[in-house]
Amino acid sequence: MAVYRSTLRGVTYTFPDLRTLLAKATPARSGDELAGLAAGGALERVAAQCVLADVPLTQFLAEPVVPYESDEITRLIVDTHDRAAFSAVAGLTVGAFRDWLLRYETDGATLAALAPGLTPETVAAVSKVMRNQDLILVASKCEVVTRFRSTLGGRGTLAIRLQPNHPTDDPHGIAASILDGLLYGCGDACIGINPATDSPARVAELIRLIDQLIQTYAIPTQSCVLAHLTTQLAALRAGAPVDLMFQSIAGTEAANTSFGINLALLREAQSATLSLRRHGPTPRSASTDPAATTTISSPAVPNVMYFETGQGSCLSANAHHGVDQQTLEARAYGVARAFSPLLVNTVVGFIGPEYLYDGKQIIRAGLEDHFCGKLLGLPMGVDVCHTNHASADQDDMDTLLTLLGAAGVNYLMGVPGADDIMLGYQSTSFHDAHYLRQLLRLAPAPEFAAWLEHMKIQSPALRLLPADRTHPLLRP
Amino acid sequence: MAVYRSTLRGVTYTFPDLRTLLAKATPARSGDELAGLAAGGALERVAAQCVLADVPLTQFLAEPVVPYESDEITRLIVDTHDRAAFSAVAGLTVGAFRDWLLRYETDGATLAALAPGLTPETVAAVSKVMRNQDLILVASKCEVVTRFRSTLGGRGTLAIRLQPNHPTDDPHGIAASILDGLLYGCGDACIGINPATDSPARVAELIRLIDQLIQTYAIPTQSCVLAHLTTQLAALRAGAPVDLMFQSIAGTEAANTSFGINLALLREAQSATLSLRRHGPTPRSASTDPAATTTISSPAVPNVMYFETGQGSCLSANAHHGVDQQTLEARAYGVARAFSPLLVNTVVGFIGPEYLYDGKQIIRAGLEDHFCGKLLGLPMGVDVCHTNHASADQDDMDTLLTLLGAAGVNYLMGVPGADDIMLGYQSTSFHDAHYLRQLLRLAPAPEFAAWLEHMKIQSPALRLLPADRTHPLLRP
Amino acid sequence: MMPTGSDQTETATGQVAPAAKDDGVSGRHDPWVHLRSHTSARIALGRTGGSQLTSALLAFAQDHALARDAVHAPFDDVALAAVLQPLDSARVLRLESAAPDRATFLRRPDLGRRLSAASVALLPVQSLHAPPLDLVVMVSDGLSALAAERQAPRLLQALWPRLRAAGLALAPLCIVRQARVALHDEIGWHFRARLSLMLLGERPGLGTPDSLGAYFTFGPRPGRTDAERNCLSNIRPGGLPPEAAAEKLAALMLASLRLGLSGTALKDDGPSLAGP
Amino acid sequence: MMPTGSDQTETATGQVAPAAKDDGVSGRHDPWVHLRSHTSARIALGRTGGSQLTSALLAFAQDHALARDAVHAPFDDVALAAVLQPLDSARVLRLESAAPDRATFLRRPDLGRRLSAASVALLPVQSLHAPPLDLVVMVSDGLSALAAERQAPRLLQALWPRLRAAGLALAPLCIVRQARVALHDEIGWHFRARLSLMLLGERPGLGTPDSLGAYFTFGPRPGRTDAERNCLSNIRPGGLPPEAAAEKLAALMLASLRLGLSGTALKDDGPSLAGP
Ligand code: B12
Ligand code: B12
Repeated sequence: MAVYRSTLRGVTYTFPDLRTLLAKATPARSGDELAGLAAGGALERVAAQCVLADVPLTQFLAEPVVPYESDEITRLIVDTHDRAAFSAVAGLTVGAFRDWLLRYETDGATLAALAPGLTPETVAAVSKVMRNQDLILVASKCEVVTRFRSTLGGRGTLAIRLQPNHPTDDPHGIAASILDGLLYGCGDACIGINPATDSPARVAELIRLIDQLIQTYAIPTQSCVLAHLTTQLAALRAGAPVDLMFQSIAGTEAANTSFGINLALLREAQSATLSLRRHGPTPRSASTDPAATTTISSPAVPNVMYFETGQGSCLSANAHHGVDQQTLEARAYGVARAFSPLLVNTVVGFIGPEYLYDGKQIIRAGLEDHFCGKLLGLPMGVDVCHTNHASADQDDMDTLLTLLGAAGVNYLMGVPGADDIMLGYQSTSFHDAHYLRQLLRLAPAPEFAAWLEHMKIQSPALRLLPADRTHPLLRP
Repeated sequence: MAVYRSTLRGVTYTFPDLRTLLAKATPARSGDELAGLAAGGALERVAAQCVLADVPLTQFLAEPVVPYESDEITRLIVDTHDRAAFSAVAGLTVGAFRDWLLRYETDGATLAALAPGLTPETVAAVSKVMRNQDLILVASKCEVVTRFRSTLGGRGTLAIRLQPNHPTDDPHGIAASILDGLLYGCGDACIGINPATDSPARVAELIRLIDQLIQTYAIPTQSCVLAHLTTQLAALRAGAPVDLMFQSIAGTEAANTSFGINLALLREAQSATLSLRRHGPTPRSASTDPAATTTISSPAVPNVMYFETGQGSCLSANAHHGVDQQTLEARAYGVARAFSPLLVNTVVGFIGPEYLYDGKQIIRAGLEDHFCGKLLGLPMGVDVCHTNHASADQDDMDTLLTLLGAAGVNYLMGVPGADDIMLGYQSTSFHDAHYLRQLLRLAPAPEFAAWLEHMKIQSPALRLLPADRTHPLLRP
Repeated sequence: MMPTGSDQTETATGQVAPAAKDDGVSGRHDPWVHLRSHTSARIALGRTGGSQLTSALLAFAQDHALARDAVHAPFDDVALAAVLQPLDSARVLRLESAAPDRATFLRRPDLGRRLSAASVALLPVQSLHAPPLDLVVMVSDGLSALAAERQAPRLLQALWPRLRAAGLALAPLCIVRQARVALHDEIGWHFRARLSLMLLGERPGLGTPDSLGAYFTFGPRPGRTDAERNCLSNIRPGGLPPEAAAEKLAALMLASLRLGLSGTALKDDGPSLAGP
Repeated sequence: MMPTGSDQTETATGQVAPAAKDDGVSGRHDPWVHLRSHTSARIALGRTGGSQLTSALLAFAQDHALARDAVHAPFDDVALAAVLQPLDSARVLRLESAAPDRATFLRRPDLGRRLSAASVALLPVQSLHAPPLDLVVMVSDGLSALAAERQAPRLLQALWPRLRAAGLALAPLCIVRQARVALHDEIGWHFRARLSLMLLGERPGLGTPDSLGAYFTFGPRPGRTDAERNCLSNIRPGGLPPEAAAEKLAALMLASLRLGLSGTALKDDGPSLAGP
């Protein structure tokens, strides 16, 4: 095993292995401190970053941070690594890889072709020697387009997941929030409910509720009820019209075990969902020809999966193997990309200050996650959020939201008034979504934009139109 | 005098006067804590914001925060207030004014017409009940265009002040930094040197150095040497070709006295500079017709002044009159707008953590200052910066830089490698400027963009072109 | 097609009311404000351009300040013990996690998952020959002391009789300061209980400072994962009322004991819980 | 017109050297790298696309970490007093501002502008009948202890003889821990000196942790403003060398005494200082 070492003004810093080096090179965050993995100070951190910049990318293939033998995610990463795609950068170190990413010539198509050649650890490593502006600029080059009923991720668009949660899963309460969101132009990424309860019957009922709305108003979007995967599967088997199959995933097998899942179960759920054939041919919108855009994932496998992640979940499950939380987060994306998801969402401030202490750490992590996911070819969204036990506020959310808009995020959350009354945290509101669309002239998914115009909800100039009680959506 | 009061969950908060109310309503920052003016906690702050939201805008005219009798800036503000322009919002409270600003109908032209009707205190007040996203969105509607040899502030442009400082004012060292900046596409806002020394002769020498470069290469930009105004005046009287007259200004008469200036001296300096008639007719660029853009300041008085400001300077001079630093900063803009400046620059993290503690406070203050200045009709630039005694780093700078780009800032600083080797602080680099132009597709000032193309420095696609040692700028 | 450029922002009347209104929002609402009767979500907030009204903004800021305070509210475990005492003739145990104070508790979830040394010493010695217990129940402030103080008594008053009626052998009720979920594995293991239930305060939400979560594990022992637990959340009057939660919990836990499992294999499905 | 889309980024050789290089930057430079002989500014850094190279980025981060440390470096005022003692037969006074520690000093400039009560007591009593002094000189760490320790001895060794030669009546040399500029008004006032000079560490820059600033006031008394002072900055070998600073300072201060003023009315203009 290699030993990593550097001398900085007479002080020698030694890092016994790659995972230690990665951890010490990570910008400061509370989770790595909690795990005892963080650098002792700014100088040790820079020393680690200097050493890391000199590590050849091939080393990440030679030295897995979690053993191949004991972790199916490592096996997935190693076994599906595309050496041919990798060859474009195989001769580079981490530092030179950053430089390569920032070249004018490295455009979206180049990055899309490279994606299967990158491992999560490589991508995490390079993010650690990048500043916020680098994470934004490189991510903004990537275009990852996915489709179900709406086409998501096209350049110049921003989609929103409508999240109409209710503490008792009351159908009227949920429907009220859905209407609110639709009338604010949100819901193109999906209408996704986190159910309070864990009952397959209730889950089926909620799926039908959304399906009904989608059918009645011909809304070009898809439904999801984010119960545990086994609960959704039970509902599906009982006949529920499941559009998207959801699951929280993490970056180690052990953490996924603590979530009650593994790759086999994910595969089973994916094929059960595919077998419903609800994705169907994507309706082409007049305004955009999706086929003309550069897409990463040729939709050989239709996009029927939705995953959520977030730095800190492995450590929280005591399943981190001495690896820093940001690298493990990238490994969760390694899981996601094996399943051609429609949506991948990092819920960046959700778990709390134990893992990301304040606004600054949340902002940095949000940009890292978005960058890493995009580089791996994933349709990244971000739940820009914070809890009430963290040192963060809506100004921090505004900041991250705006940065992600500039970075080309695929979608964000839309929660009524940014206040999730069931999950107990603050996310982004329908108004926030509209702010970002206005500021950066970002349109909804093309099919959804057409629907909004048709429904007289939003003008082609991206302005919300007045709605009165006679609006079709409000008729009893 | 009014008493301001509100009750929040049974607790009554009382604020004896408007300046106390303004201070308590300000988002947290170290300078107001140092002054003993800050709210005692989040609840008192919100209580103050709620009361402030209900204060009619007319109250700010009735209750000056610094007495009319003892402060010439208060007199300037009150005596030049344009009641006719104000009438558009005269019936509003602070909270309703925020709502009005955010309306779709409130566009750039409306805001430009309103500017003379707004007092600095009004603008500071409304910023205190606005979130970061509001500050960005409203500022992005404002377009403030000024001209000297280049036309600055047009929509879709971003100019850069080239800041080539040297610890001994060595002409070769300074010239080297200027060439570096020009070859990175920077310098359209101005080429502005902070001289290390306070000698009129040396100042004159530096002005001639820049003038020589501008003439030799026909660069559509202007020079400035940021010595004390009296030193520049001495140089001017000794025949130096002064383009722009610079001065640091603050928001109270007493603070300006501690800076060694007052309004009369500023007027004297302005007319001395105008009398040189160096501004001349603006060269029209082919790509943009400046006359076609909506401008705020009809250039009745040519733009020959350059001002710098920054929250905390009044308190630092013990001249704050119990007023919070953000309101005083807005009052400094009240001074600036009496002189039709070409450039106004808030040096937002410059003074240090005594006044803005960390990245979060710097980011917030930068957005506030930009918003307040723009609303008052000023050509706002921001020196996005931090000192080494503050808890901030380049990630915070990237964040603020990007947000300001989205907010439509007129110009930013360009310092070689972001490291000012004379002033001892970190600002933004030529690379940073280029990052932002690339990301948001922002062009340099039109005349300068044409010059960059002509000089084969930057392509019309905003990419830097390779330069070798035979480049005209590098020929000996 | 509607004309663009027009919107329905409030007219500039200067009449923006302060935020401290009962409904949490004020000013002009959207025309579908009647839908609020179905949910406490912040719907039909109204808008100016596409942005939130000042009143909504300030209401939110105020709720945020209050929720931040709620996280730090002190936990009166003595008073709670007194309230819960009558439930059981057995003495109520007052314990604490290894997190010494609130600030540490928030940053060190690992400490919240372990009992302090002093508390370990307080646990009654379990004779190896005593018949195993069915259930140990504990209550903690977790992230909201208010939740434990307000919901736990009502929930337990409804739950305890059901447990007794089912003939379960119960360990003493434990009140634990500053616990995280996994701490009930340690206590359950100590009591050699078949089932272990933790009631603790969830992270306070904006309008909901007092929401309780219930987590139970069959076969508790250190090292159990969350996949092996079941959860009932949002227990509070505006969510799942404590009495309803007690009913659900009793059914779920009895099913758990009957099936000999908990976690993802045990689904909360009203009728299906009835069992064979 | 040049073709667009081509640039001069480094070729991807994988040979990005670590940042800990002597020149602070490494990797491919811009073709005008020879201009670096004129300045320590970070020019000709090279680029990839339009962005900084990894090597430059890391060099910057490293310097930032070092500069942050420099702010907190402890000030060895005892050693400095020993070094400066030989300058003057009078005893060197060791004083401190009212800021009790470094963290407080950084956030409380007001305390850095006042002497501590203990230090006030240390000041020698000035007889009202003694002839007024011409100058009191003080040295402080200010924002950089390194600056005071490295530059003040060299500067004072060159300055002191000039002051003596000019026949000035000098107060004892004062070494003051954690002072801000305005503190020399208080000390000057106490000594009833005509002129008061403060030498103190400027905020550390990235590559310049040890830069000294000199500020003097004619007629020092509490309440003087910065407009009434003069300043010489960037005193260090790579800036204004301490010996050159001494020469300049002597000339400026003698002019100040002669003209009876300081501040914006007194300009640093080599020849014009010569006086009538
Ligand atoms: C934070 C949180 C998470 C975090 C937990 C990590 C962490 N360190 O905090 C993450 C994002 C990883 C997460 C994941 C999941 N969660 Co969750 N989570 C929450 C949330 C918002 C707050 C929990 C809380 O405050 N706990 C109190 C503190 C004091 O305890 P703690 O020890 O710090 O936290 C532990 C528990 O929260 C536990 N936990 C978190 N979620 C779940 C879910 C289940 C079923 C169980 C048994 C335990 C569990 O994990 C933490 C570490 O051990 C609640 C909603 C709410 N209002 O309570 C939902 C909630 C508990 N989660 C829920 C669900 C469904 C899940 C998932 C199963 C989703 C999925 N499809 O994969 C996953 C997997 C959970 C697992 N088996 O590990 C549901 C449970 C519904 C139910 N009645 O069963 C809830 C109620 C939200 C919802 N309605 O969607 N969750
Ligand atoms: C910070 C700073 C400021 C801040 C001071 C506020 C504050 N609280 O810190 C602000 C932005 C307000 C400022 C303003 C100006 N500054 Co200034 N400033 C500096 C800087 C970058 C650092 C000073 C430092 O570290 N001091 C040490 C700490 C420990 O002392 P302090 O008590 O905390 O700070 C006091 C002094 O710094 C003083 N101060 C700051 N600038 C100046 C300038 C002069 C001429 C004087 C007498 C005092 C003074 O103000 C502070 C509060 O009393 C220096 C550059 C450097 N490398 O040192 C330039 C520097 C001292 N400033 C300079 C100048 C020219 C000015 C201005 C005159 C510019 C102008 N045209 O208006 C104004 C007005 C100054 C005045 N008369 O009050 C020059 C002085 C040149 C010279 N040889 O005379 C310097 C060297 C920079 C430069 N070359 O441009 N400045």
